[in-house]
Amino acid sequence: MIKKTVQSVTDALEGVSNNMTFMLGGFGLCGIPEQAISELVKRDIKGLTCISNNAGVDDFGLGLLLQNKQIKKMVSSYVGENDEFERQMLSGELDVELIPQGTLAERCRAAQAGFPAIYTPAGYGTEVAMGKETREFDGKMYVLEHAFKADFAFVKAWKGDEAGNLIFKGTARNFNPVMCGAAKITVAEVEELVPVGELDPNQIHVPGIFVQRIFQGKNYEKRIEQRTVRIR
Amino acid sequence: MIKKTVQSVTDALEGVSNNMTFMLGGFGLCGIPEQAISELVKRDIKGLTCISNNAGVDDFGLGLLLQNKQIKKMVSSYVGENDEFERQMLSGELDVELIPQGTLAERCRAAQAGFPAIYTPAGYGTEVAMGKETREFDGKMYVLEHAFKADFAFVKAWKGDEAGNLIFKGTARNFNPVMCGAAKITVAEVEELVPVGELDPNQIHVPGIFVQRIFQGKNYEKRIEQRTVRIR
Amino acid sequence: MLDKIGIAKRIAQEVKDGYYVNLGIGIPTLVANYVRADIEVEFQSENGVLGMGPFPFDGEEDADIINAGKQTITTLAGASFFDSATSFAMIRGQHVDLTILGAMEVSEQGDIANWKIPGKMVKGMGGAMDLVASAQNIIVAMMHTNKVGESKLLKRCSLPLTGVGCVKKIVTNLAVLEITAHGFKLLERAPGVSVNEIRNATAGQLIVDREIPEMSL
Amino acid sequence: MLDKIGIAKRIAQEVKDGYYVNLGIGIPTLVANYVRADIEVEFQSENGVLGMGPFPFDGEEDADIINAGKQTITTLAGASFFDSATSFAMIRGQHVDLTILGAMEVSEQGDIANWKIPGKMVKGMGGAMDLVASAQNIIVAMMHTNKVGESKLLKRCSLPLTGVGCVKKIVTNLAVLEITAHGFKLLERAPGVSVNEIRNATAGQLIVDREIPEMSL
Repeated sequence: MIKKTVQSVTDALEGVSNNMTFMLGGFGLCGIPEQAISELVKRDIKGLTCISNNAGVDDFGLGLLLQNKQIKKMVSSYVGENDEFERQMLSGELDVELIPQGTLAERCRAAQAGFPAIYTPAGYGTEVAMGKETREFDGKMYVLEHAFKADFAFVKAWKGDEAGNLIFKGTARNFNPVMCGAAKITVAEVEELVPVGELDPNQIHVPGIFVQRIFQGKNYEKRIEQRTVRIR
Repeated sequence: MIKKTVQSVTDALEGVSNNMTFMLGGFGLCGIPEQAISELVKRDIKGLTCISNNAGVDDFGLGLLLQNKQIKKMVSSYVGENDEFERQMLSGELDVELIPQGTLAERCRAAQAGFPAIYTPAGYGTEVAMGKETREFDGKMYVLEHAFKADFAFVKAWKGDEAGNLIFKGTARNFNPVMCGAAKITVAEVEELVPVGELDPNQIHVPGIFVQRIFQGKNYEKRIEQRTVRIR
Repeated sequence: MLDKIGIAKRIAQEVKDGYYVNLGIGIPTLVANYVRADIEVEFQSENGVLGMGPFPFDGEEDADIINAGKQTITTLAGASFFDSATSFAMIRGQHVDLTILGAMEVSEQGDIANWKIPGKMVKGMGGAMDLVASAQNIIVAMMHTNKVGESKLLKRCSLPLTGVGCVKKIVTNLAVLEITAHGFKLLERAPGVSVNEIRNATAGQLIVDREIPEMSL
Repeated sequence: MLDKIGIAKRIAQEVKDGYYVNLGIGIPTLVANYVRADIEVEFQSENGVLGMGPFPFDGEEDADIINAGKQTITTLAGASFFDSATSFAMIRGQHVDLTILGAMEVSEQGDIANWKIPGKMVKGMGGAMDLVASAQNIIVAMMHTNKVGESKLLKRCSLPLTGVGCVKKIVTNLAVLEITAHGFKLLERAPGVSVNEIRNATAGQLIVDREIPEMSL
């Protein structure tokens, strides 16, 4: 069994450098690679392109990298919860590519699964399709979208084992599985790292072959963005 | 919760008729929809097109439909274990389209996920690509392959619930998940049908939205094709 | 004239037994509260859950279980969680039966704009472009006019589009309308609202080809 | 001259620590038995398992746990099961490091034919076309000549191709060869086999540009 364990987030981020392209899992603040983001802030590398469905909030998630002006370009589907983001975008400091959420997911999966491009109906007839090839199949129009190319994918799972197998919890799964294996190096951080043999092989969400490094994260904040409750 | 349960294989196959196209899960004899196949034999409908990785053996699986001359065309990746198949193919009684296994899987997934076509490197430069569109991306050649269109998908799972959620066991998973939702109607047979709420929502392999009918199968034979053991 | 709850109640009538439904943020979210109790419906949220239930009780929130609006939620028996690719397979593959979403503008061709006001609001399209490009059954929930009284039902959308020719039905505070080859066909009036009021509030082509009944809520 | 086990032993030397390996049916399957015990390797089978172990003990076979050759297998700690789309994502996405498979013919350009003899044997390509089209590292395991003594290392393949320009290395009962821009480059001789014997058994261009060592097994 091929071991993927590294001892710390420091080891896990070996090789990250300026001007790289990263994929980061998570939807809103749910299921984001908190520890990898903290370490990126600490290293202060700049000029990053980040592929992530959202851009965090001002003081958490990718918002921390934005505050620190480490990000050159964001590729996202929804960035509505971050004032600093909006400021940098409107002032032109930050390059932003907004793409449909399903297209974002599938461009990751294409990279993971060795597909060069996909045809999706999303965005046809809108500015998202401008300059892109379009094509009709069975009377419906589709846009050709290309697989992402990234240097690192940072994902966060609930449980993982030393072979790199991952299991997610609830909607914290989201983009994490499709980003695994979609970059040159996939780094997984987990709430609980277990020895091989403890996870049911039938219930692995991401087989370890898609993961190059895995480490046990510490002190997860798991912040809730919209705490919404009903009265008892 | 939307209930998908039907009481018997008879109810489950309501609407099947001559000249339809079916998808059938399974790899070899592992994870095949035994009960649906038996019922199709009983109904004696003819002129079928069957999309299935293999064609069974002479006296089990799809071989039973072949013996009965119900199949007009097979779309498969490997058919080496069936003498009657070879006889019908070489005599021209049976139309056969052989396609790469990964292409078969992905043409199913394309149908499930609303993609009209995919670009795969498999088969480029071979007779599989003859008459098909090819294209270069990043210096590598790909073949355009189209999503399947099928009337029914018959799949077999280990456990399922009344909402149509499915869980598979071992390598009996294979093509079953990618065929769910890839035809107009997906019929799932399960070894164990449980009430909703018994399956962990985190551990569902196929969400019920991809399944139209589910039923409890009986007396599974689960024949082993190549019993291979080592000495103690 | 309807308020937001009224719009949600009217749309809830469009939800049929056995439907898988995706609800957008805003008025659409309210629809879940008014679906008939005697039918079975499952709500899908594109961040990766099928079988959403009500909000959790105070103290029972789970940071790992949210909807597409980032709100804490619960799930019902029979629910499932899945990744984003699978979620959009459900949407793009037309397994979701009904999509209900808000809009800033709708055109008489069924075009919809709801994601961007150039130079002003650029939050992104989220899953909306995938939803409108794929759904066979899209209902728009919105106010008939904007804050300064201008019609949101137009000949052509002025804002960047989310999708083209995709909207089937619109429920506003004033009316229920269907998109046809010839324009907005008026189906129902909100209680106490006249056809003339609707006509005045509709900038696109309005088709009134019969006696228009008042909606029953 | 090597037997099948010898070929498997020599190929096992190509398996490096940390490799994910896909083994075809026949000689390739034997390779697993001869991989060094001090390195970590995982075997993938395209029907949906990673982390294959040895065959089960008699009485412990499970009809639901087989390899791509339809043989009953076991799994090791750290194994995982997955569907066919995920399996070929591993293969097409080049996550599998090494593919070892048999062949009926290989050309000096690295083309391979192993799935069909027109009018005679039509079993199908299974996963072989996906494997050869995607793998960056393909080793062919085969006998140097066929049953009637004809070379299987040709200028051009005569049988329908499985893939073009994809084979990197060939291990036969006679030799280890590498595909280069100019033909089959001879790297090693099997014990007791001369360069001349190899030359006589090779129909395609054979390159011998140095002293050829005997392989050490």
